[in-house]
Formats: sequence, structure tokens, C-alpha cells
Amino acid sequence: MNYIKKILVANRGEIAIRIMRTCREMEIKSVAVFSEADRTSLHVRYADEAFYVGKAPSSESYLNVEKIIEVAKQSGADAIHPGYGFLSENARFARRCQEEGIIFIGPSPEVIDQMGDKIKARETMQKAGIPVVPGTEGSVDTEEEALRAIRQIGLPVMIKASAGGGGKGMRLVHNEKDIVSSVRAARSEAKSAFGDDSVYIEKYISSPHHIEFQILGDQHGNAIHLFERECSVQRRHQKMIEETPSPLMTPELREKMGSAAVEAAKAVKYSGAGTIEFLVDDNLNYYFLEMNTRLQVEHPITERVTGIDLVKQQIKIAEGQELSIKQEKLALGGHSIECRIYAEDPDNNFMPSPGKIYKISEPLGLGVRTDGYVYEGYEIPIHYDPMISKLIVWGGTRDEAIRRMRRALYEYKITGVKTSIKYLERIMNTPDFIQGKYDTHFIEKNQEYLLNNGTPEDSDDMVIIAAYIDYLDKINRIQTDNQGFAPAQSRWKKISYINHF
Amino acid sequence: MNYIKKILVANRGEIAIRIMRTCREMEIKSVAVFSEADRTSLHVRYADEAFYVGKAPSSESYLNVEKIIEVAKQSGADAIHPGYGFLSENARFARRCQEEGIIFIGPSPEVIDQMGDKIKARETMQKAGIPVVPGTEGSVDTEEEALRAIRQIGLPVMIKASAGGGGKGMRLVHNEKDIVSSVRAARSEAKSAFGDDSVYIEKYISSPHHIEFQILGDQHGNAIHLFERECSVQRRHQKMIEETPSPLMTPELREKMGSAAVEAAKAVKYSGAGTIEFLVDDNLNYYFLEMNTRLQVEHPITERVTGIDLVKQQIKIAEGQELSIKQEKLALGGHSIECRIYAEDPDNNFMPSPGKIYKISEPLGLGVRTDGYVYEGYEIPIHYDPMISKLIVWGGTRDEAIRRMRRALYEYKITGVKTSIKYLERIMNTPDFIQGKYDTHFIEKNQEYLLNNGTPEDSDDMVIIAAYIDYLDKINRIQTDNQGFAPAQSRWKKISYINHF
Amino acid sequence: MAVEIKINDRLAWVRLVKQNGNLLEVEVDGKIYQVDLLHTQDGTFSIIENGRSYNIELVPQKQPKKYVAHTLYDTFNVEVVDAEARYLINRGSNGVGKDEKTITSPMPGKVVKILVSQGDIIKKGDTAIIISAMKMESEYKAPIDGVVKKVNTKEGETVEGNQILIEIE
Amino acid sequence: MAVEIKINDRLAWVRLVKQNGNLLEVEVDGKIYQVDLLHTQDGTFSIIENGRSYNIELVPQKQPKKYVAHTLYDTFNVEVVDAEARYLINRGSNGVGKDEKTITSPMPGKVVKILVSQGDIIKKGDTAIIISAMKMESEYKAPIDGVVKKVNTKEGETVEGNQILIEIE
Repeated sequence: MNYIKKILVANRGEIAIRIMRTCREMEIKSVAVFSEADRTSLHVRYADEAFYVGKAPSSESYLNVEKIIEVAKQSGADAIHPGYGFLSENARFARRCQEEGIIFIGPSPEVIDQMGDKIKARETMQKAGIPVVPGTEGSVDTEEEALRAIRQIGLPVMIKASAGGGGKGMRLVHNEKDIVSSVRAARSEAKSAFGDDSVYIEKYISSPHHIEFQILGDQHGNAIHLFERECSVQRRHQKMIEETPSPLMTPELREKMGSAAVEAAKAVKYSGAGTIEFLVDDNLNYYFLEMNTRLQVEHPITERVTGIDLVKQQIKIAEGQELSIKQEKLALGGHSIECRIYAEDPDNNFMPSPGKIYKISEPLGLGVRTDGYVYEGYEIPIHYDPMISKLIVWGGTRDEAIRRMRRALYEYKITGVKTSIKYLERIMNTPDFIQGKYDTHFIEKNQEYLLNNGTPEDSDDMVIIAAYIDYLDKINRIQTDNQGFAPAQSRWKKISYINHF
Repeated sequence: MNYIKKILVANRGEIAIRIMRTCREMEIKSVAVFSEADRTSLHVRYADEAFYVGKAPSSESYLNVEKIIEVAKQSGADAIHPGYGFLSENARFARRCQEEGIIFIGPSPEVIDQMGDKIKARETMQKAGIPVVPGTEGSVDTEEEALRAIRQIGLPVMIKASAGGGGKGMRLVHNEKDIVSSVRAARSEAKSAFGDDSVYIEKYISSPHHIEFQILGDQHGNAIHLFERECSVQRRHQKMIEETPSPLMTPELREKMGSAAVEAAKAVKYSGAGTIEFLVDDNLNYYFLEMNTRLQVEHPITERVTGIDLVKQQIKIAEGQELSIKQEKLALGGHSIECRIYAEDPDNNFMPSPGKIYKISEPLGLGVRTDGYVYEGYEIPIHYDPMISKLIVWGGTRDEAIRRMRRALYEYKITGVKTSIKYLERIMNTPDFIQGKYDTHFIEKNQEYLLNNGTPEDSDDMVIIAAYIDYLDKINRIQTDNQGFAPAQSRWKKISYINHF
Repeated sequence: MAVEIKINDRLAWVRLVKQNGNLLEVEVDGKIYQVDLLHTQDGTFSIIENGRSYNIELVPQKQPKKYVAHTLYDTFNVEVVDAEARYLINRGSNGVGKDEKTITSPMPGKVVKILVSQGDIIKKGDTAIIISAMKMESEYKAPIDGVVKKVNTKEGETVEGNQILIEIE
Repeated sequence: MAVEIKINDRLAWVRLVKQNGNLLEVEVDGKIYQVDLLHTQDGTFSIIENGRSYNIELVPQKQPKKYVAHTLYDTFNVEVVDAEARYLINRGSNGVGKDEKTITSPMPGKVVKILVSQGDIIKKGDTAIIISAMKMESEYKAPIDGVVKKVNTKEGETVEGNQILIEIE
């Protein structure tokens, strides 16, 4: 067996730290890479080693294949974990690793090519007998071609980047007049995000549920699935909340879709962790949507209900070990929900809110996990994703998990930048969510619940008093005429004697 | 059903917060009480309401029965949760709650009397046919009586406070010449900790394992056990590390001891959460040691392997609900370990180290829970327990749990006071612990592994450089002759342009 | 010393009646509160008023006397209006109407594309500039019909929040 | 500017060779290091040296120029010995032998019991005072045979760390 001793993590932020945590538990050394914007980022400080790889824009650093290969060789890393995003689904990168004798923790370049390209993936799935959403057979190269295809499929349609993922380079088109501008925008975003502007077009299924299956395959032809994740709560085609099990799921459907996912993985001799995404309509028809040949952002909820460390499994598979987990031994225990905390302003169309974290307090206690990377005083760079952490809770039942999520969101305080925390708390109090009756239109359908309807508390006067005292404190510190008010000297205002009512 | 709407938590520190977290999940309002030393303590800020109850010494605040009853009535609390320690095993307090029509979240005053007093508990258990450690039948009132009893039982013996718990008022006596001073010391400690100086004497079992069973009983005569906790890693008779399952346990012994624990609970019509502590010798003989009629410090490891929120169960039982958990449905999933983080100096005989927390970073990620209450700038009061937090990890196997605990301890950084963190990390690397071969003498037997043997890293020179730069920074700030060194302006030193190798 | 404090749209009058260490008596719009107040130098407040425990975080803003205040559920814009502040307001330093003739960046980001040049005629609703921040591209449109007076940035440049990018007249 | 730095029992000589922003060249006992160093004002250091990532926390002590430094596994007592510090050392301000004639509290606590009075004869190893901190009582014994010269505290009093409680001669 080729045991891995040192892993270069070709990523940043929470996922880089999450991977390094497992490395540490496996006594594997970790190597961080960082761009100019990330010298003080936590992943640099968490790693055993750290190397600079380029300027702030990801195209010059985290997407710089040759520089990262060079650092891997320089540091003596025997493997590279790409995380999600960046180079995680880049077949050329996987191939370069292969050429240099570095283990790429993920599937083979051929499989990335086949599944990572959404057009090829559709073809592969159709051949394997798995239902797909009607759409173009290949990428469309010109705007005229797009127009023709859309007339054939019929509106509404979804335009998607072939190389894409995570909602980038995606546009929904309802009206004919928006076709040209939407194709143009999708291609421009795809180009800057993935360096590839090819897009394809799919029939848009209304009221769809976005449900995905986690799979693991080894190099010996074994594959299993680790149940589903319900990812329908989305804004701007980006996931906000995921949960497992899905409230929509039945044991029969789980069995059927799980088997399809395993078949899909076996069809391409998949090795590593991957995700098969499906659209499910209200009649429980399911369509293959895409395969992600990497770890997903939302993998922790699967870890929580199965008790399996997915990064550890990825590493063991990459070492060539056989899967030790048997499908029939796997059980889905309890209920887990993840909320993604973004630096954004939900009351202003989810506008990103970069800036400096003033203070942060993280929720703790029973059934709560946070995977984050920011700290007090950290300046969130404008160059990358606005996700600053993931809050994952577990409960014995869905009801307990929702209550725990509310409690955890209540405890979670980040100041200095705007975040989605209070918005997520409102989702947890929305009847449709509580009843588990939602599809990907949840956010638009529930606007009235999700608006900030002002103060349920009556604390204005206390805020006024706080600001007043702070003001007195400040003028006291700069003026000489002491008005009998003792200013704060230490973190907690020192008073010779603390009084009590 | 008498649903509880507001709970006064008659405690402080981590356990007060832990209880309030569950209150919040159950939509129950929480009321904090605080002593003079605790105005800025986190439990005061976490609660919905907070009331001052007296001076810093616990006898004048957290043990002040009438004041706490008064606050409960003033705030309209319909129940009181006593946590652990303080009034949690005080029958008089439970009785006063009863008289005032306030629900005491715990067993009846009669059961507290019967089981809380260790001497009565021994008698009860003997009657129920459960083996007990040989010892005095009742408390010993004079030093002469103690001497006689010890001569009869034979050395070594353990002197214990009748009202005690948590290692207070306990003394082990090996030599005849130490008998008098030990009895005196035990009584003095018992008096100041519990207001009751009566002690009793037990035969001391060498190489014992301290194993306890968690039980839950309701007001309808149902009782279950939630498996064992292994608590043998102790210093100064106080637990440092607990784990479940116990490495010593066999399925047969678990069945036998679990049934004994349930029988014991049923024998006294126990309602609430409680713990039956046993001593187990190397031949797997077990002896009843004592019953704790309250929540234990180490309850989270049971919560983690069973998925049951024990505080929620306590509240539901106190409301009069029937236990919804069936013994045969309960399963012990995976492995959980708790490390207690004390403010103390392990390299100097575990001397308490009160003071101000300078910085703190808590471990996060997969399988890690921390229950704490301190924050940066918090001054740990000298009046209470030195435990500042509990670190609980879960793993699919014991090996995974130990590796995760090492990782979590590695991430856990508290500066400003001395803590047991690095010592606990050394325990996680001790062969006897790794192999699960340990008894209550683990600490003394493994001194050579547990000593701070200096630096496994080679970072002296980097520390020197850091101190040097900080020094240059400081003199630059006060001197006028700038030596070309740019001092830190913000949290992270601002440099017009960040360079990289 | 009494001052006025603006909290969102409300203007409140506040005065310290007396202080005994951490116990304060404060009057807010004629209502007297007795509060047990402790705070850190960097704006974490713990206030107990009539048994209720309040946690408030004040985040200082660039302008002195302005805060963003966070309570458990709410965020407030707070401003202390003392004699100096009133003087500045009366002097009219807060220009009105200027916003309508400019395109401003609401957040820091990078200029992807500028679609207009100085002197161009632009119609209300036309996209003038595209800014990218955190992987999202946003189009900014002209607020009025007019002529581009000045373009204050160029493609590829990093811009601050609230920076005026394009002026129209 | 070169200074000496005491780290536990080692005395090292250190000098800044050159600086280019966060990139420093520093000489420690004749060895040249090139480090990428960033730090916060309150003593969190991130140093990358030859690819290795070091995290160091400096906790300032009451005496200026003294720190407790935390690395991943170790805690060091660090002191910068500059000209001023050397002067103080040479002047002999650190009295020697004083410790042997006193009983000092190693930590803050409350005096439970004092077993001796001024003028008492005390033997080495006799318990002189009992202090309670965090629910643990500790007995402090006389370090030498002697006569109690002075008792600086009384029962029930709260004492600081490093306070001289009892003097013996």
C-alpha cells in the first residue's frame, strides 16, 4: 500500500481547514498554498507548511496549475487534495499530477472529463439508462445556435456552463427577449470562473426538488451510496440550506435513486467521493442533473447521519485501499441540516458584503458543528466566494434538528459585515420549511415570511442607552472635565466595587 | 400535562449555559442567578433574565436557598434546574421548591435524602441485593471512632464526606500516622464545601476501575439505563477524562451492571436523570459506590453515543411525561471521549491557576463539541471550580475518537492562565491509555509519559524572533528615532504591500 | 449631559440622571430606566433592566458618533447628535440630490467592464458599468437620462464601497 | 539594533539584518533566518520560515519586556535583555535569598487559616497558613527553621498571586 504522508491542499477557506483537520487525525502532514490576499488566512496558519502561489485573482493563484505542481514537488507532498471549486474538477490538473507522480485525491482525469463536462455526463447517463432532463445534446457555440435550440426545447430553459458548478455561469430564461443577453452573461461568467465559455441548454422543470446522492467508489470496482441530501433551498441557483434525509423521500424512492447513483458510479468506474445530482418533480419522477466529481460543500450533513469522515475515505481510496464500508451496514441515523453563512445582505437582494469581521461568536454545544475560517479582525477578500462558514446541526428527529438550528443561529453572532444569519433564522420559522413542503422556488414563494419585519423585541431604548454610555465614555477619555462618569479601562469596565440591584 | 414555561437555572458556568441551550430549543424561558463575582459571566448574558443572589462565596449566593426561591417566585419561573454541584443534591432545597409549588428538576426530596447521603444509599443498595464496598455502616462523628473503624476495616481506606461528591472532602489513607490529620482535613473540606462535616470510611480497593451507569426514571415507574461511562482517569480523586463505551466492558457485564442500575433506580422509585457509580476490579467484580441524583459533568458523552439530549429528558420527566425511550430501542453508536479542561498547572501538582483569559481558540469541525463558558478577557473567579470547559469528541471507533481528541486538543488554545490541555494531549499519547488498559492509578503509574519532556518542535528561534519584533514594535511606538521598522497599526500589521518569497 | 440619539428613523432624547458604579439611572424620552450596565471598551454591552438580560454590540463606523448596533434580532443605525453634530447638519454638509446624478459602488469590488465613456449620451436604465465581487457580477445602470460627465475608474481596477464611479449630468 | 533575549535558560543574541515589509532577515546566535512574519498588535504571530508555518502567541507580563510565549506544544518564558535591563540586573535589583525566608502565595486565593503569629518559633515543614482557591485547600509550610517575623495577611482575606504572606527570620 502507498500510504500518503504529506498532502498539499490546493484550496483556501473552510474546506482547506476541514481537509487539514482530517490530515492531522491521520498523522499526515499538510501543505497550504496561498494567494496574495490570503497571507493571514486561517488555512495558512493551520497547515504544517505554507507556500505563496500568486496574485489575488484565482486565475493567477488557486487556478495556477503549474505553480501548484511546483510547490507540491518542492515540499515533497505525495498527494494533492483539490477541495471543491478551483481545480477540483479540472481534468488537465489531475493529468498533470499523474504525470508528475503525485496522487490526485479524486477520480481519474478521464472520468473528470467524462462526468465533469455536463454534456458528456448527460450522454454517459443516458447510455446507462438513467433519465435525464431534455436539452441540447452538446454545447452551443453561438448565440444563434442557442436561439434555435431554445425554440426547439421550448421556454422556460436553463443555460448552464459546461465546465460549471455552484451556480456560476447559469441563467434561467422565461422570455424570448432575454435569450441573447442571458446567453452572453452566462458565457462571460463561465469564462471568468472556469476559463471555458461553452454553455449548454436544458428544459427548465418547474417546482423541482434538487436532491443529490453521495457516493463513494474505490479503485477495485466497489461503489456505495451514503443516502441523499435535499438541496432545494436556493437563492440565485446557489444552495443556502441542505438537509438529510429529504422530507420528500420515501424508502422506495431512496432505494431506487440510490441504486441508480451506484450504477452511474460503476458505469464510469468511479473512484473517490462524488455526488449525483437529480431533479425530482412533485410526482417523484427523477432526472439526472449532473455529477460532481469532488467533495461537496454540504458533505458534513452526510458525515453526521452516517458517522463517516468523507475526507478520510477519499484519502484511503486514493491510497488504493478497498472500501471497508458495506452498503447493507450503512444506516441513516437522525436528521442533519446545514446552513451556509454568507457575507451578504439578504435584505438587499443578497448583495455580497465583504469587509472586516469585527466580532464573532460561534454556536457550541450538543449537536452543533461549525466549519468556518474567519476570525475577529479578518478582512474577507473580495476575490473569492462570500461563504464564510457552514453551520451543521444534528437532531434525533427533523423537529429537534430545526429547533437546534434555530438555537444555533440565535447564538451565532458576526458583526462588521452583513451576513445571512438572521435570514436563515427566518427560514427556520417559515411554515413551508417546518412542514418540509418546499421546492427550489421556496425563497421566492415565501418572500413575506423572509422579509425583515422589524423588531420582535423591544430593545430600542437599551440600544440608545448603550450608545449614550459609549459616547460619554469616549468624550470623557478626550476631555478633561470629568463629569463623574468612570470610563472603561480594561476589557470590562473596571469599577472599584460592583453593585447590584 | 404541566408544560414548563420558564426555568430558573440555579447554577453558573458551563452547565448553566448547557441547560439554557436546551431551554431555548424547547422554547422555555431561562432565568439566570449570579453572585457578585459573576456579573460578566456568560450564563448571565445567555439567559433571558438575570438576578443577583449574593456575595461571591457560594454559601452566600449559589447555596442561598431562600434567596433563590425568592428570585424564582419574583421572575415567575415554574421550575428550577439545579445543574450539578451547589444545591443539586440538597434535599432541603428540593423540599422548599415543593412547598412553594415550584417544580424541582430532579428526584423527590426523599430520594435525594436516601441516595444523596452515601451512608443511607449503601444501606438501600445492600437491601436491593447490589454488592457494596466494605465500610462503616454510618458516619463517624469523632476522630477516635474513625481510628477504631479503620482498624476494623484495615488499611488502606478512603475517608469520604457523607454529603459529598466531585472529590471534595475525600482522603485516601495508607499509613496509620496519617489517619488523624486526614480525617480532620476531610471534615474541614466537607464542612466548607457542603456545610456538613460528617464523613464515612470505606475499604480502599486497589487497581479499581470507576465505571458509572446513566439512568433515567419517570414518575410512572419506568426506568432505563443509557449504558456506562468509564471514569478511571482521575487526579486527586477528580475525573479528568471519561469515555463510553468502557474499554473494560463486555456485553455480558454491561447487561448485568445495567440491569443492576435499573433495579437500583426502581428500588427507590427514582424519577429524573441519575448515575449509579460502581467500582470494578480487574476480575470484573463490581461494587456499588454511590448514586448521584443529578446530571453528571460527563453526561455529554452519553448524549453523543445515544443521540439523546439528557437535559430535555430531565425537563420532560419533571413535567410528568412518560419516558418515550425504550431500553431495547437504545443503541450505543461509536465511541465518545470527554476531556475536562481545568485552569491549573499540571506540571506543578495540578495547582489551580485562576486569572484572566488572554486569548482563546476553540476546536471545531467533525465530531467535536465544546461546552465552556469563558471568553477572551474573562477573569476566572477564585471562588469556584477550576473547570473552564469540557471537550467532547466522537469517532466511529475508539481509535478514531482518540485521534480526533488529539487533533482537537492540538487546536485548543487558551492563553493567560495555565490549563490542562497539553497534559491531556500527553495522556492521549500514553500507551496504556491507547490500549485501554488503565485503572484509577493511571496518572501515578504513567508519570514518565505525562511529564512535560520539553520540545518536540524546534521553534525556539522563531519565538525569539517574535519577541524581538514585538520589542522593536513597542520601542518604536514610544521612541521618536524610527529605525526603519513599521509598527503594527491595526490587528494585523498594515504594510503598504505584502511580499512573498 | 443630555444628547439626542438617532436610532433608525427615531430621534430620542437621553440623559444620565445618576450613576452609582455600574448602576445607572437614565432617562430616555421622558421614561426613567434603572439599568445594571457593564461594557467592554470595544462595544460589548451587557445590560440588565428590570430582570431582563440584554446583549448589545456596538460596531463603530468611520464617522465618529455613528454606530451599527446589533441586538439579538435587530441591527440599528445609531448616531449621537450632540451640539457639534447639529452644527454640521445645519451647515448643510450633507448634500442632497447628488446621489441621483452618480453611479456609486455599493461594495468593494473589481471593475469588469465599463460600457460608457466621457461625453456619451446615456439613457435611464442603460448598463454603464459591471463590477465583480465574490464571484458575482453585477450590472449598474444609469439612474437618469443624461450625458456622461466623468468616469472615475477603469477596467481591472479595484474600487472601494461607496466610491463614485460615474458622474452623469 | 541587536539585543539579547532570554528564553527559558538560554540567552540568545538577535539582530535585524534587513526588512522588506513583512519579509525579514534576522540573525539569531549567528544563524541567518529569512522569515515571512505577520503579527497582530496583541501578540499573535504567523511566521513562515523555509516553508514551515509557525504560530506563536506572546502574552505580555506585568513587567515590560517579559512575555510568556506559546507555540503549539511549548510554553516559554521570554525576556528581552536590552541596555536598560542589563543595568537593572547589574544594580542587583533582583534580590537573592529573600525567597527562602518568606512564605508566598503562588496564586490568588482566600486565607482559610493562619496557624502562626508574630514571634512564634516555627520549624521547617510546619504548616503556617492554609489558602483556598477554586475549592481546593492548600497548606503552606515553613521553608526554614526560624521565628515568625511578620504575618502580612489575616484569615478570610483575599490574597494576590506572589504576595508575601509570612516572613520568617
